Amino acid sequence: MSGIKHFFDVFINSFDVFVEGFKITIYLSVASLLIAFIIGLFFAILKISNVKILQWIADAYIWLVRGTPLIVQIFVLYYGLTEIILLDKFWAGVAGLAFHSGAYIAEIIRGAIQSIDKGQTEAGRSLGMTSGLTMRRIILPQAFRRAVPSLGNQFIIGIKDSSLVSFIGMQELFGVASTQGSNNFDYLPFYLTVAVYYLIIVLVLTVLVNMLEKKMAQSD
Amino acid sequence: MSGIKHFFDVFINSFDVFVEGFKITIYLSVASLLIAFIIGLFFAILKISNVKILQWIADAYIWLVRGTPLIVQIFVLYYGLTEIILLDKFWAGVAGLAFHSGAYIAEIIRGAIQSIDKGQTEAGRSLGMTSGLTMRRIILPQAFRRAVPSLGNQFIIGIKDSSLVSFIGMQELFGVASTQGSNNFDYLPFYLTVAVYYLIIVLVLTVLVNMLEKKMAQSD
Amino acid sequence: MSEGKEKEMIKVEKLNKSFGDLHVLKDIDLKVNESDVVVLIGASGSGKSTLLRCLNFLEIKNSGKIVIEGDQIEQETHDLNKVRERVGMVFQHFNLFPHKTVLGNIIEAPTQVKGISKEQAIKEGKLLLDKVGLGDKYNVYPSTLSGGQKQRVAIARALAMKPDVMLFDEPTSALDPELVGEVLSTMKELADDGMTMVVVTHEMGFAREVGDWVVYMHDGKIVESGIPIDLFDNPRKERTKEFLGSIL
Amino acid sequence: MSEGKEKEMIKVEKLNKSFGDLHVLKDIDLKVNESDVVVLIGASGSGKSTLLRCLNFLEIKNSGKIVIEGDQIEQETHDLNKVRERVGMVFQHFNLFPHKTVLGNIIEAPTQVKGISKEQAIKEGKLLLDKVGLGDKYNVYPSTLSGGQKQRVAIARALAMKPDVMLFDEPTSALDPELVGEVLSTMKELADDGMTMVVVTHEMGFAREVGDWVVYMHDGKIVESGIPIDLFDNPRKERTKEFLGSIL
Amino acid sequence: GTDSSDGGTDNSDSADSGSEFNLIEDGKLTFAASGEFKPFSYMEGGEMVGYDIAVAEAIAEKLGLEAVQQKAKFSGIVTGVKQGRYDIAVASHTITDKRLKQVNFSEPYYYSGPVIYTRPDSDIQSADNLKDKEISVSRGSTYVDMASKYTDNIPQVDSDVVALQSLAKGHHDAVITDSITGQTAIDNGLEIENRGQLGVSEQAVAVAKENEKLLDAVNEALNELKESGKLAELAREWVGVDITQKPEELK
Ligand SMILES: Nc1ncnc2c1ncn2[C@@H]1O[C@H](COP(=O)(O)OP(=O)(O)OP(=O)(O)O)[C@@H](O)[C@H]1O
Ligand SMILES: Nc1ncnc2c1ncn2[C@@H]1O[C@H](COP(=O)(O)OP(=O)(O)OP(=O)(O)O)[C@@H](O)[C@H]1O
Ligand SMILES: [Mg+2]
Ligand SMILES: [Mg+2]
Repeated sequence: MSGIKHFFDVFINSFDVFVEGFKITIYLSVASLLIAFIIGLFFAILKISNVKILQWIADAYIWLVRGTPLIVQIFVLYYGLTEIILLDKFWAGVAGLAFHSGAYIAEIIRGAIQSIDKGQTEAGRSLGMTSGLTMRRIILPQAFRRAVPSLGNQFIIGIKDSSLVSFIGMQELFGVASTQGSNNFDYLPFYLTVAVYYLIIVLVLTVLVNMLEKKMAQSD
Repeated sequence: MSGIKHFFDVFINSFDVFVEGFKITIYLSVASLLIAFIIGLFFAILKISNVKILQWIADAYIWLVRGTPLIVQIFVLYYGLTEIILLDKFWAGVAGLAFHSGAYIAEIIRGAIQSIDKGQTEAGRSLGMTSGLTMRRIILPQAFRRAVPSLGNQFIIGIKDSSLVSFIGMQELFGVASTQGSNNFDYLPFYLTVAVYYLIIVLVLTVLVNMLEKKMAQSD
Repeated sequence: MSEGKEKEMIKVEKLNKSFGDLHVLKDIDLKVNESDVVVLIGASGSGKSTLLRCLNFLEIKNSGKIVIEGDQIEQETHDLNKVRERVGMVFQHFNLFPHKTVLGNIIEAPTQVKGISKEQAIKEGKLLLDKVGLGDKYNVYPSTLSGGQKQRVAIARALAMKPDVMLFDEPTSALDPELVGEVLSTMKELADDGMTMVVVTHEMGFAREVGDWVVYMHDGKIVESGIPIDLFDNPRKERTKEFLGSIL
Repeated sequence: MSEGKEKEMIKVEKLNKSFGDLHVLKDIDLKVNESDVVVLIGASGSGKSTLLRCLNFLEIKNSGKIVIEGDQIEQETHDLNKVRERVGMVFQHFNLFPHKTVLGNIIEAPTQVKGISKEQAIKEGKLLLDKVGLGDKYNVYPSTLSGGQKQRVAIARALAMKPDVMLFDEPTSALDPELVGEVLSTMKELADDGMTMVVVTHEMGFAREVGDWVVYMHDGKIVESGIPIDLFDNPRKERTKEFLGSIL
Repeated sequence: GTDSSDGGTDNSDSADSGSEFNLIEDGKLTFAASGEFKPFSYMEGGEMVGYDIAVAEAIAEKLGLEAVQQKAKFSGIVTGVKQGRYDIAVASHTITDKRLKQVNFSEPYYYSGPVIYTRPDSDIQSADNLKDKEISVSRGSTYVDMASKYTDNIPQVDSDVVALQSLAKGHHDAVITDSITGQTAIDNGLEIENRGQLGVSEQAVAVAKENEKLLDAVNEALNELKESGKLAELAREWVGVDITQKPEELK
């Protein structure tokens, strides 16, 4: 019982610091997912291109990401990129998360593109549209609609994954929980508190994705 | 160039310590995935049961796991479980990983069970088999075959996820890389080395899953 | 459904069944004597399958009586699994177990439900496969069989439980036309051996030749029934005439 | 394909096309004059669609000549996208863009490819929709249309690019029978307006009434061609007779 | 190195304070600390505070630079200094030979010592009982080497407080960490006990090897802070006692 009261005390008293962490989690997630989306789109298009070498590049990238843990990717980028460019930890974190999610998003988009009926491409081409224009105006808009549920799911995963950036020192939600736990020599209530914040974010995003799905279903 | 030579030196010289970490990664993964499989099967059956309250329990569990980052789950279980049962860090890690993968495996198994034609259940029941016997002898064997690709994928994710247990002090592959990097004040080559180990594990598992899939396809 | 002192295998009285608001079976009365072959006909949606499934308790009736070999079966008082052992069923889509060989399909229920030894079940199973003309196929998986072969295995599988009655729900309508014959002749042999059968089918030739009694259903009710020659050649009801006109 | 000094819209000479080892079009020769309606008939797999798709460069020929309005079109020397603007195509499965309204489908290519202003494209698009009898449907999404309506929108969409030739690949075979008429009559109007058309169809009534020239293909070759009345009523080749016998 | 500035810009460079140190950002002293080592560094309102931080800020002030703090995992800080990610580390680093191969250290800015902590009910009474026990320590700390004298079973975590917290929750047999951090944990209610000090340690500021000018400047600043009594004042403010005096054993 006292444990529960203690948890509520912690939850309420730590509101201000967690709001700071919450903001950083959101910045991290939004920035990394936007970049991941562009990376994913790029590699999806490489994969469906008919150029073998481009397909190999995309395959290699996806294989690397799927074959190694995110935490390794983040650390390699954080320590490894210093040879090329010294990213601060926010952008190193964004780069690591985007690099990671990008591969999964590439697979989602590729799947969605390939699920669009070939007749759509043929209709576009037969009207004199170039293959690029057909892709951009006809195929991709349909593919994105179809990909909304999977993309939404991947975005939720991306937000949760951003917690690992705390290990390169970011004070996002999980980082705040860790330092608060350390300050107070008492981790459990802070980790429970941060779990509640994540649950809320995921819940809100789930509802948004469902709404988007419904809205898009209307025109189909 | 010297960077590459340095990496190879590290890779070769650190072989012995990484083999120790490799073993622990395998023990962790196998133990947690076996338990996760049982948890997943259990909650999958709760979800397809016709008992509302059991379905709610399963939904709540899956919602909790999908709504919070794995690292939060590991820390909460690590600190929180001590109130109930004192697990050493290996078993605390196994518990955290199994708790996490269990929810995803539950969804995979539920999906596979529901994809089996209703006629199979009816055939079993019409022969006088009880619903439990029909589930065990007729539905589950077919569902598992169908779930092999997704389960394989989830197992690969599970192995990569085991890297997070290093944060509660396990010297598995990633923990070894961190410690070595810190001892030698030189992280990058150790993180690259550990990436290679993970790539090998994932590659081997991918091949095994593909072989299993092919073997199972023969009788269908 | 010839009257007399023959043993009543199935007796149905005032059977009603609804799915939600949809009243699918309405006051059905039916008797099936031992060794009779009763053929159910009727348009799609008239409730034939539902009636069959109620007889096998795959669907649970809302009201009315179902008496199997003298026992009035109620969900509350009977172990329905035990009852189902006595009533075999053959489905339109075969529903063979794809992960088991032909013999595996056949011995599954005898060994698992009746507790018969595996050797014994295999021995009996092989005899049954011989009987349906598939003695050489015992070790293959269902996916390698033709539709007609699958359905004959399904019949053997049901027979392996030594049921007293066999229910057939459109056993030939998922088959290519050239494969219908082999299944119907297996069913005819079964009838000749004295098996009690209730058959939903659109094969009027079979109904005429093998059926002892034909029941015409429409909209959840039994409109008319009689021996094949009467019902087919001299239907009394206008609806029956119409239906026969549409399918013959 | 009446001879004379009329303008040659399409001339095909010794056209060959293979998919891997499969030789699908074999030395095809074909001429289509301005305002002609050429009907392609033949069994499934005979290469009708492939020929049509070669004319629109959705498939690239292996050898032979394709001359469109006097230009010999080669992948190396021509921008095929530009050529496709002049050759409209209507598909069996409509292939409307589901994420755009009816009007959005129609103005897509004129605005994006030809760079016509949106206002202008909308004005012309609405006129075309009136012409195919769907003037009131401009603002709905394709999913709300019947098959016949979809195909008429597809025709309007192709016409919006002001092509010189229209190709139709079985435009009515995905339609419920009662919807075929509305599409055929739209096509007939188009022919009456003087549009040059190549039509793959099994609608012999249309071929007879609207066709100027009928081409019968078999196994990648043109077996026989002629004006409809000759080809249908007095086929010279045995194969043509057989084919006509099987479909009429 | 300082030879990077060419003649043409020499004047303007030296006018800009701190440019001779080749800093990451001109005019700013970027320093790293872990933020999870109360009372030396910990988070308060999104910023690190504590004795380490106060010392770093005092040094920066002496050098006429603006202090910029960087929170980092303890185990990565020395590497970060080496790689040029931070100008200096004021993160309670104990001077060790191993670390001296990677970076230079200033004069110590405080003195402390590693202590064995256990749960109150533990039968470990001193270092003599540590053999083959499970001893958790912070990854990359000097305590790793210390613990390895007694056992191979050394779970390494990312902060001393994680180790202490785990200990209190029932994990591990013992934790080796700094006496002041351990005492602070006890003051904060952690149920653990001190079972003996394992020695004395000197904590100093880490500076990259190439940056000798910066090292000299830091030493000069520390000396001034010591002589003016400012350092002792900071220690009393954050730690409660003066830990800036060299203990007897080391003299
Ligand atoms: N499980 C169910 N839930 C709801 N309605 C059902 C269910 N099963 C059958 N029905 C409905 O009950 C009615 C009778 O169905 P039934 O399958 O018994 O007809 P049938 O005579 O076998 O037709 P068919 O020749 O098409 O097999 C139909 O309207 C059907 O839609
Ligand atoms: N993209 C392709 N790749 C390989 N083979 C193809 C391809 N397109 C068509 N074919 C083959 O070429 C042959 C001719 O096909 P085509 O579609 O032109 O026939 P068709 O006369 O239009 O038949 P249908 O009346 O069925 O539409 C067929 O054997 C077909 O399988
Ligand atoms: Mg039925
Ligand atoms: Mg075709």
